[in-house]
Amino acid sequence: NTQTNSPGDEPAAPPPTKKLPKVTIGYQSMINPWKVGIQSGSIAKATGHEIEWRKFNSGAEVITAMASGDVHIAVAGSSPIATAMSREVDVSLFWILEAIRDNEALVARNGSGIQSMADLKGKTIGVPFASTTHYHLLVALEQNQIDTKDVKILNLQPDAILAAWTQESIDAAFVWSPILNRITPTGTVLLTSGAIADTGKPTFDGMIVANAFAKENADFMKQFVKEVARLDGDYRDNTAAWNADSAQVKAIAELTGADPAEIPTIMGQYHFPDPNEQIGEFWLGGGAAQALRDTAAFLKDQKKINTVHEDYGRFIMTDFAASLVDQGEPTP
Amino acid sequence: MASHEVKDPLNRRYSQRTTLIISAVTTLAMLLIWWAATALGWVKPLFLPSPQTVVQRLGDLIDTGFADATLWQHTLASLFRVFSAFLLAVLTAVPIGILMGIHDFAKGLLDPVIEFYRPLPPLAYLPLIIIWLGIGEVAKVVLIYLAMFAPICLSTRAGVRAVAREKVLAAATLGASRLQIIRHIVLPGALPEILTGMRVGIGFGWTTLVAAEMVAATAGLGFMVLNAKDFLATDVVIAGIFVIGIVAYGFDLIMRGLEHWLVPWKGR
Amino acid sequence: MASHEVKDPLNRRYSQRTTLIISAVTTLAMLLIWWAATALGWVKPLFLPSPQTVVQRLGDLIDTGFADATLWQHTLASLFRVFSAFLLAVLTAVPIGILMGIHDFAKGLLDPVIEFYRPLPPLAYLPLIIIWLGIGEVAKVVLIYLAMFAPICLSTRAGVRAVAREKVLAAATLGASRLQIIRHIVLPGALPEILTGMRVGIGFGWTTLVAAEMVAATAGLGFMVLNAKDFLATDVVIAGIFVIGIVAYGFDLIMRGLEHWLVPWKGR
Amino acid sequence: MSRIELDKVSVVFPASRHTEAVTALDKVDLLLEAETFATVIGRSGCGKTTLLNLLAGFLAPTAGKVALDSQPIHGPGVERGVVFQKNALMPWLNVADNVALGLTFAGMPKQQRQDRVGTCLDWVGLSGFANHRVYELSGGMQQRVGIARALAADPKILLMDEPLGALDALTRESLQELILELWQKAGKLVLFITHSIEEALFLGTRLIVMTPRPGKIHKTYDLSFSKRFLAGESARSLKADPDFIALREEVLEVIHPRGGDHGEP
Amino acid sequence: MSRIELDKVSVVFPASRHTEAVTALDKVDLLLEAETFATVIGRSGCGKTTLLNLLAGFLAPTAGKVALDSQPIHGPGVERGVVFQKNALMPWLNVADNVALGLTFAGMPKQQRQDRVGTCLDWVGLSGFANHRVYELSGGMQQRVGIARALAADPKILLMDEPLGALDALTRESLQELILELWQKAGKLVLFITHSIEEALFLGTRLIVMTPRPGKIHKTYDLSFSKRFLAGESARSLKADPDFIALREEVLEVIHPRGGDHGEP
Ligand SMILES: Nc1ncnc2c1ncn2[C@@H]1O[C@H](COP(=O)(O)OP(=O)(O)OP(=O)(O)O)[C@@H](O)[C@H]1O
Ligand SMILES: Nc1ncnc2c1ncn2[C@@H]1O[C@H](COP(=O)(O)OP(=O)(O)OP(=O)(O)O)[C@@H](O)[C@H]1O
Ligand SMILES: [Mg+2]
Ligand SMILES: [Mg+2]
Repeated sequence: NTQTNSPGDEPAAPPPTKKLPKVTIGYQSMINPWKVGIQSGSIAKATGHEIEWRKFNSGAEVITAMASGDVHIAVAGSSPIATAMSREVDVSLFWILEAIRDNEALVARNGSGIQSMADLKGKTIGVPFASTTHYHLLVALEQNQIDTKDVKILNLQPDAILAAWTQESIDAAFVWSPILNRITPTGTVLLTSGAIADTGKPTFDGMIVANAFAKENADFMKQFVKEVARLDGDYRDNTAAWNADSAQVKAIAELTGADPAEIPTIMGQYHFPDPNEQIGEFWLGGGAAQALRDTAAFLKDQKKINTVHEDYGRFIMTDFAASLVDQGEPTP
Repeated sequence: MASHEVKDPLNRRYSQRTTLIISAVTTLAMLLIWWAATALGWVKPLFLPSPQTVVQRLGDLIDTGFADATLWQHTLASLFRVFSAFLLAVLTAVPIGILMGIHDFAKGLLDPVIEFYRPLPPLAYLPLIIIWLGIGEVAKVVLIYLAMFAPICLSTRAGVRAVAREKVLAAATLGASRLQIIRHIVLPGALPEILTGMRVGIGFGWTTLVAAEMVAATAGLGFMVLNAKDFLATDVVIAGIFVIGIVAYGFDLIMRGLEHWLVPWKGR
Repeated sequence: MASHEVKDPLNRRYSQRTTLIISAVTTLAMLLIWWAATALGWVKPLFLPSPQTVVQRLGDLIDTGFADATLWQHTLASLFRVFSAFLLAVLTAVPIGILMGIHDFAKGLLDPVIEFYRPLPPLAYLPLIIIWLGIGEVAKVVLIYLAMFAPICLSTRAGVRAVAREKVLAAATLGASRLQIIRHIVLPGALPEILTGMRVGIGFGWTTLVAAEMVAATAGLGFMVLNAKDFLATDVVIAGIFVIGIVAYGFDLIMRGLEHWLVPWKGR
Repeated sequence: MSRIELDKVSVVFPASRHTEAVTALDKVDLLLEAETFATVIGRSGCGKTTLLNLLAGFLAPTAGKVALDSQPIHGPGVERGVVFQKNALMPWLNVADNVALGLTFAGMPKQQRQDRVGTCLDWVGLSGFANHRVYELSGGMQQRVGIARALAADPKILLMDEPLGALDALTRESLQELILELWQKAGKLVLFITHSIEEALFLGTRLIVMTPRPGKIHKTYDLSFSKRFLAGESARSLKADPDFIALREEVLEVIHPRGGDHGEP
Repeated sequence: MSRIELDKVSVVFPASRHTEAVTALDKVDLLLEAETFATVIGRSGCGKTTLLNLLAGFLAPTAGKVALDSQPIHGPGVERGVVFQKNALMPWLNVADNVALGLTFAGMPKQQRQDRVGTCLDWVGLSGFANHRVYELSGGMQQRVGIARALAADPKILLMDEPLGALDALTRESLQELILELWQKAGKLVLFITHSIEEALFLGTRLIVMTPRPGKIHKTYDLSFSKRFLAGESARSLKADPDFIALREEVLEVIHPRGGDHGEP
């Protein structure tokens, strides 16, 4: 009988069919509903397993750790996921955590003299390398016929972007919330990821799982997805209740270090697909594979990776998301 | 050199106590400047929080902690890593160093390996270590271990080479076997340099700690500082640096004391 | 110790040439194992790419580069940083070290500062440096500079203290002024240890390079390795490590040559 | 027993990158019987240490035979004790443990070991210093510890390479007398290298004078000053003896001829 | 000129954490006139070096007055040259530059400097070694460089602290003779510390015998052996002279009494 290590939990709900070693799940500090499940222990409780949560600072770290085999399930942006798959890391995408829309944007600093994309030439732009915003920045530059050699792109993690922005050592930045929200008051949004996504180059944050683990622990995976979907659903249905004073937002704030007051706004910028959307054409049903392939092709152009696979569909597992739909859950 | 104190036309020597007092005064003066700089608003708190804030933060860190662990837990996690690595390093580097000092064959065999990896930045091979060994304690300890291994091993080798040939020959004429020579002559003879190597090694270990705790740690002083940096919590960063500095300095003192105690003949 | 070669009951010494040959053979053997491990599929290319891939990658890096700069540009950027820091460090640490060696007052003044920051991991204070100095070259050079300063300064101090009192007294009886003693006796007398400090310092500099290039670099060997790691380009990581290793080793050789040339009396 | 025989022994150090080949010993014949006190003198580089290294087993001859009691010498052995000029005491052991070293290696039981060490320390006049750290002793006392250590292992032969070279004149004289007394007591075969002609004359029953390039034994003398000293004559009067002074002149003339250079390259 | 006067000079080293206070010199009176060759002897710790340090200006007396030509001594000065036992040559300079050191400090022009260095190297018999590295020389040659360096600055007084203590017997004798010849040539006031009674007797015109705890001058002797040597007598016969041997006995008795311990703590 496996005990969970989450605070205040009861004996595991559905008894596991097979004794499972501790499951290691990696997360990042993006702001989304399932963080509540981490913090409150509801995910551990729902799956009935001891879960070791590991926080990573970037998608690149996540995929390195996945490659080593120490992490079973993790969250990463579409760009690092495409890299991992192209590099034959044995993982599959099984859940779209959020479609990236307005919560990632390219912002020009007031006083930098940048009014439009064309003004970026000769300017310094900060972006966390190997992230979804890095990918989108390069796409945006290409779409605006700006050579990467004509701009200075600096590898800055979000916290360094804020510091550099304050010191006026960068002219623009392509970054996500909460840092995005901190810099927009003193800048102009040139482009959001949503706008780029609409040109057919969407980015998203997804959950990936080690294939061997997924095969051997299908039950766990189903319970896990179910709980994540439940939390997403709760947010969608009761958005107003997830206000700054709510227990949920406090839990998220505690885990990510974000200011509770900002959290409702930031979450509002995301779109969290429901199970039907998950398996639909636009995401796991086909769109995600296409987006990953596009991303990979782009990275190969940039000489960051060597190979682009013909079909990224083989790296996508729809079963777990589909299991929710089959049971008619959870869309009311 | 004799310790005879003669009037030196160059050096102006003070007593050890005077030097200590000067040091204490300097330290106080620096704290004062820091306090003034923040109290008078010369620098923004984001850049440099006031000493009071840092001290208060330290109190908080001890009571309630940061990033899900108290200061004590962070320190313990780091101590555990540095120590396991140190133990492993001593247990492997000393015998290998002795072998390299004795056998030119072992030297030829291992020199290229050690000389090549020694100057490499741990951060450069950290990605490889993570891919190979994962994100658990093993990878962290190995990274610190590697940083410690080279100095301990090379000092041991140098120490063995520095053992006066007369000592070894004397033991041989007194009927010592090869093993007895190693056990009774080479090991104690090289001890001063082995201890120096251990001291340098433990210093390297602390320097590598933050790198080791950069990826997927859940506690540790380095993790705490990095985590604080992500949230621009400069006060925690500074408090963390102080704690690391004090612990590292404490170790250095312990190692020096150990030297003093174990090899009182050093330099005589 | 005399160089008289007598039958030693312990050491089995080979000629220097034999040792070199053993080293060469070891190196070859390691390459062979590496090749075999990858060719026979014992390890996945993601974990350890084959030697051929790495060599090919090196070729690519030289021709077309990685992360918008050729290998040559990356190397140059890193060399520039390490060198500027080195120059700065030598120009400041040597005079300060001499002062600390001569004046107990200077020693008392600076000792607490140096002793406190010396054991700190550069990665720990990197966030502060960035907050204070921004993300430009200055911050990078300062980080490397700080890593170099302590060893050069402390070696210089030790070197000054080790200058035989007889030499200083002799100069005084020959009518030397304080400045002449420093210029003609103390500086050359401490030179062997200053050079050792410089060698250690440059080693520390290379070790700190990757940390310095972690934030906001657009070129540099450390940047290249970090960037490659982000895309799981293990071949570039390994190629980068090789280049860093070779450059660092090259520097060590140059510094040793310099020692040999400038202080031929060392150890006599 | 204990008889050393050198039969046409040569030692040639091969040329290296920086040095030419050196013939340190050239077809040297020598025969030393038990109870001899042989002193060896000769200018720097004439092969004295090389000779001692051969006997100690630290060095193998390039040609010729080195034998102890008709058995060829291969490597060091407990029957040949060596007293070095310096650096040969172990600073991590106290005086008693240093002296006991050979006994420890041989696995002698503790009680027996302590007795033997006590006796040996008595001989060299250091009974009260058993628990002292060796680096706290003066140079002369350190040399006495070295001698006691060699004696403790009870070797048949005692080889000493300038054992008193680093001591000041006064300490040196007192140790010379001590060594003679110990030699008389134990009756060992001693080979004693020195740079001081006076010392060589005063101590030896057999004086071996060597010359360099190539290293050769120039001449040997049979002496009786040490026996006269042990018989009761004072060291001071012996050294003022006309025979002593005449021999001193003669040997000096050989190793440091008038008008030649002064022993320096 | 050049007259050294010590008037009730005491030197007390205060107690430290590990040591008690030491009275290194206790109310010492001494008067040395120009052209004197003063040799100082006494067992270890009797204050010889302390005496020299006072004269060199390396040390100030705790009580009493130290004067050169009636002027109190404050610190080192070029009129008082010092020859150390070792470690005092600069390995980064060649032989000529070492000898020229004092002249360089004084800012003497190059040509003049070279001439003077040539002369001094000539005196000590090292003309051919001007461009050698000092660490390539033998110990004896290094001491000659040290002497040449001190002479080059043309001091009125030459202070030497066991300058020959680290040399082997043969080299030592040749340097003793050299020093005497130089003394005769230059006519300086020399203070020469040694551990060897023979050396002290042979070299000095004035022998100062010191005793320790507290450091005192026990007795001084006026000697003439060095003058006889310079007048043509051989060193060997002088050292065999009954006067020489008798004095040797007498001094030995003072600093190393029969039946006492052997000069060791
Ligand atoms: N700086 C010092 N501090 C304390 N004691 C000292 C100092 N210098 C010398 N002494 C003590 O003063 C006494 C005289 O010392 P000094 O060096 O003059 O003796 P010395 O006659 O030159 O001996 P040696 O023959 O060993 O050179 C000794 O007991 C010594 O320990
Ligand atoms: N290992 C060696 N390799 C080369 N030459 C050597 C070696 N050992 C000794 N020699 C040379 O052999 C000669 C004799 O050396 P040895 O040490 O026996 O002289 P020594 O008489 O003991 O001199 P000293 O009085 O200086 O101790 C010297 O010319 C020396 O340089
Ligand atoms: Mg020898
Ligand atoms: Mg002295």
